[in-house]
Amino acid sequence: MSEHQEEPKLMIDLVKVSKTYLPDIQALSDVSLSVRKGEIVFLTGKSGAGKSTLLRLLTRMEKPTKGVIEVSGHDLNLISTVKLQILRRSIGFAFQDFKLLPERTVAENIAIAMEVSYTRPSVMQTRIRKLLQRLGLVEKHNTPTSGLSRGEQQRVAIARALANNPELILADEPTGNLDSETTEMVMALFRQYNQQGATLVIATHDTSIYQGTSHRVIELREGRIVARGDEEPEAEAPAPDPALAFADDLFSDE
Amino acid sequence: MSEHQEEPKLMIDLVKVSKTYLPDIQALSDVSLSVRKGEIVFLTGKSGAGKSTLLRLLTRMEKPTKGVIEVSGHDLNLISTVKLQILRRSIGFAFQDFKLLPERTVAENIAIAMEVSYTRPSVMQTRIRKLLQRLGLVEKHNTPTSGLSRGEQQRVAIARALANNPELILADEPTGNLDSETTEMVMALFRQYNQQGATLVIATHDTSIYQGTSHRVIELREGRIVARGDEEPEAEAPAPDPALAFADDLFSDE
Amino acid sequence: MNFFLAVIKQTLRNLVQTWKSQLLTLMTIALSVLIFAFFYLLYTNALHTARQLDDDLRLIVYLDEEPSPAMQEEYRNKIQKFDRVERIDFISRHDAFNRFAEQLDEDREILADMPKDFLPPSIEVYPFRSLVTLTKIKRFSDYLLTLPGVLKVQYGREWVERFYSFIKLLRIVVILSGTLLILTTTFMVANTIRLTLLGRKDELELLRLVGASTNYIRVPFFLEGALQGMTGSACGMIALFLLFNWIKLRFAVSSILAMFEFTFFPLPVIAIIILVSTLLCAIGSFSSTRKFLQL
Amino acid sequence: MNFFLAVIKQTLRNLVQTWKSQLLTLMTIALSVLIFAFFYLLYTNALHTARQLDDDLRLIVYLDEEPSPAMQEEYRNKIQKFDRVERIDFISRHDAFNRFAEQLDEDREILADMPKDFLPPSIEVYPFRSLVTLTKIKRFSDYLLTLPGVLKVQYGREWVERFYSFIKLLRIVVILSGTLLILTTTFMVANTIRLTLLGRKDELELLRLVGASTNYIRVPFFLEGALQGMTGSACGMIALFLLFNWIKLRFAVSSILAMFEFTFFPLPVIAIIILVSTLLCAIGSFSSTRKFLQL
Ligand SMILES: Nc1ncnc2c1ncn2[C@@H]1O[C@H](COP(=O)(O)OP(=O)(O)OP(=O)(O)O)[C@@H](O)[C@H]1O
Ligand SMILES: Nc1ncnc2c1ncn2[C@@H]1O[C@H](COP(=O)(O)OP(=O)(O)OP(=O)(O)O)[C@@H](O)[C@H]1O
Ligand SMILES: [Mg+2]
Ligand SMILES: [Mg+2]
Repeated sequence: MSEHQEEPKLMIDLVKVSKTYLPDIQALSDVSLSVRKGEIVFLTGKSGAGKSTLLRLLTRMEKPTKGVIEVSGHDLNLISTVKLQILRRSIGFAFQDFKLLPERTVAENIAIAMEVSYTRPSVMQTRIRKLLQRLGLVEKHNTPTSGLSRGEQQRVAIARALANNPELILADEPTGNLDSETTEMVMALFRQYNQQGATLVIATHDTSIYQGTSHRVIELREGRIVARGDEEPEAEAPAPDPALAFADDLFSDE
Repeated sequence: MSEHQEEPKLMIDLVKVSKTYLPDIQALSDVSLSVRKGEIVFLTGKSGAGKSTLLRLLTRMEKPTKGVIEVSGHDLNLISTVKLQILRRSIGFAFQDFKLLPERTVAENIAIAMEVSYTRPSVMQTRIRKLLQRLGLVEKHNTPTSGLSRGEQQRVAIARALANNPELILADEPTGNLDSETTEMVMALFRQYNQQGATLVIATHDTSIYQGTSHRVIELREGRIVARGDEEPEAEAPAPDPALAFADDLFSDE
Repeated sequence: MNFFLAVIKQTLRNLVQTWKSQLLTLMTIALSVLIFAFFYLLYTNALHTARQLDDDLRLIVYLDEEPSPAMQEEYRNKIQKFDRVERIDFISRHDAFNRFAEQLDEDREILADMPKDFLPPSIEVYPFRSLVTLTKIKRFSDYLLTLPGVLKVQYGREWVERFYSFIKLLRIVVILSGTLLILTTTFMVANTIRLTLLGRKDELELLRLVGASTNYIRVPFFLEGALQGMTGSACGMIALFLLFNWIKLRFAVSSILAMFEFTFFPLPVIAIIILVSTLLCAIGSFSSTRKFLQL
Repeated sequence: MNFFLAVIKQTLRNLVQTWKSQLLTLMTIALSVLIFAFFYLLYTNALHTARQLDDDLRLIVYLDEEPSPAMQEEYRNKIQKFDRVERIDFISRHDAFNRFAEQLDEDREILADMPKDFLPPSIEVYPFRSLVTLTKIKRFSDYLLTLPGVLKVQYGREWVERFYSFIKLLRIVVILSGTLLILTTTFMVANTIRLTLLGRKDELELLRLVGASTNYIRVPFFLEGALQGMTGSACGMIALFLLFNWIKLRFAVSSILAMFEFTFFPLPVIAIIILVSTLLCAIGSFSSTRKFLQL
């Protein structure tokens, strides 16, 4: 991605994007949306409104029926396979259905995201341990993910999304199976990554996690954006966070 | 189940139940709990506290390491295979991981629960249609469940749990992927089944669904019960509910 | 009643919904049956052919003088005493001469000035044609030599041994390859069933959890297996029949093979093969669900 | 460097984690190779045996008088003109008489008062031993009859035809069953790979979603396939070798089969079989991932 002269200020740029599933399910209609680098954006909307579809379009898990999608300066309609693979390595996606490999251990599941960019094993081990600690899963390091509670699985999915220090974090309903205390743990982690420069798009129904924040909340209804939150002129640095005491050791890899 | 002379008043009776997963994960320790017929009980607790384990023990998806479990008058440690099968048909379980068959349509997934008790196809069709209507999924009748949003899948899982008019409904995090509006839809449905006599045990993190109700809320922490809510002397009839306007046609099968 | 309807519905749905793997499993079964039946057919026809070919298996007992009818009867009895034989022919000096002349064919004139009795009389013994005979034939020959008035016993020793060893080898080959094939195909079909079942693990688990009775879960697998076994083996047999006729047609012209009488399986054998495959598949499919039911 | 380490690690992990299906696939491959190689071995040995057995393929040309050496040369040239042959023997009257006497063995005294030249002289023609020869042998015989001084041409017509048709039949059978077997095993191995892959669909999809490069996903499958193909075919060959020696040992005593010289594959053939299986499995496994990569 270093071949871009002018570093784009937009992380995500959607222009009039529509997505129709066969035969005729209009999941998204004419959605236009820009997300700046370093921003946190919340996506809300009723079940079936199109949140997951929107996130899937951003990593080209699905192709739009109409419209242009740019992520980190790449037009996803034209991107080559190799570039797409490299782009995906810089995106951390916490899937709504987790997509964990049930027979592999927690550590192995998290490692997958780092292995594809040939991270050194020692670095991987450090990162995995730090992430598990921050998410309260230290004892589960060697448990196969089939032997975890649903909420624990969700946290492993989140850890995997964060493991590769991604520029863009897509989290689809990341706290659906978590109690409020654990939810706060996860959100603190997200904020920390955001402070280090990552852009976050979080699809959620949990009003508690965005109420009282200054971040944009975008509401979808039947595939259309009905509320765009505050169109902030510039990404604000979030308020300092108590969890940030851990910040340095999370990103130092030692 | 009609061979019991004295109809038991307790639907669920746990006596000092412990569950240890191999090698040494103590998921439940000495849990004792009784649930009367017709009651609604909420199970809460942090992620990994043992809520799902408790529910799984109630249908003998898992055997307790110690202790006695009685459901609807049957001791689950001693029950025969055939009786267990019959008992299970009278329990509706909305699993935390849904357990939908992705290639089958919504209607087929819901029908499975009724087919095992040889329900007439016409009755099945009526019930499926009514349930889908109440859950806002009418148009998805013939969609394979792999083509649904996560929240839609969750509602299909709930519909399947309710389809067979069960005496006991176990719902594990039934609203984790649902927005507040849809959550209210689901809760109204649950209350209606409860009014018709069903006993409900609902494991959840969503405080909004039990705050302000008079039902028992049992909190688990690391496998132990730390709060038992109000030990009501008698199951109270819940307050009349606006959703009950639909009540009759839901249970009439015509 | 309800049970049967439900089970049949379940079976049909499975067949429709997983038709791709069903088709592949079907082909696997059909090919296995085809291969097995092919070898079996080969074996039966080889045995048959062997019977046609071993006419040359006879012992010629040369005598020093022409036996009288009474003597002939005695020889006959003594020979039968050793072993039951198929036929005994007495060849007089005269017969021997005629036969020799016939062999010489157009050159028979060279015999014109020979005495008609220069060849010795003989007995031709045709033993029953079976592999057992071969192992005894040396002893038979020795026994015949001890009879009074016998000059010499001759048999196509080398030819008989060669031919029989050939047939025996063929039999070993057919039996060995048949065994190997049956093992392999059984293993492969079992593996296919296992892998197919793995793909339906979720469904089986769910059925258990919603309280389906054991038969409700297993009988469809039994029916499915039976159906697949039946269709598959029928397809296999039809393919073999077509192949068989193709070979016959293709080589009938070359007249060399026309002398062998190839026969296809009789109907009862076909029925038995199809029946056995049906049962095997049904039972295999049925019993492979067991471990999933213990989940 | 990193890539290779990662890929090898990935491959090893897959092998360890799915060792059960790996073992089953391995057995499938081993059995397939065993069966194929078994038939191939059979075929090569059958051809070999055929060469040993058809010594009796010769034409006897009866002449009206003893040919002079010059005549012999002429006969030789005329015969060679029709087809290259392996050997030509001239049998004089005297040789013929001696041979006949030898055939009669102990009864040779009956020939005592016969003139030593009552049998005609002949030429024995041994054609090259090949299946082609058989189709020509009638024409050859007709041609020989046209030569001057030839009384009659005789050859073991029936026996030759029978034997050849037998060998030809065997060849057809071996080729047909070999083809059938190769088809079946290929199909079954492919099906096994497909089903095994289906069980790892989730993993492949995840790898794609986290941005694994195409080679990172596919090369482990290639290596795995290659490893399986190699181990599987090696196991199959070893099994065949043991089987082969068992048969040899078991039947060496019966002396009937001892006359055939059975030989195992030479090393290069073994190497080629293993190499081809390795490549086939590697490519099969590799290319079967394609459709999963297009998800
Ligand atoms: N199959 C299993 N094998 C081993 N350990 C398990 C298994 N299932 C659950 N556990 C462990 O048992 C404990 C309780 O799990 P349980 O699923 O009951 O939690 P829970 O309260 O449902 O949590 P959540 O809210 O995250 O769903 C956890 O520590 C979990 O890791
Ligand atoms: N693979 C698919 N095939 C067909 N239709 C689909 C598919 N995935 C989603 N849909 C439909 O597209 C619409 C939007 O789905 P999406 O998953 O984006 O909703 P969502 O906002 O994520 O909902 P939830 O909160 O329930 O996860 C829904 O109507 C859904 O049924
Ligand atoms: Mg979604
Ligand atoms: Mg749980």
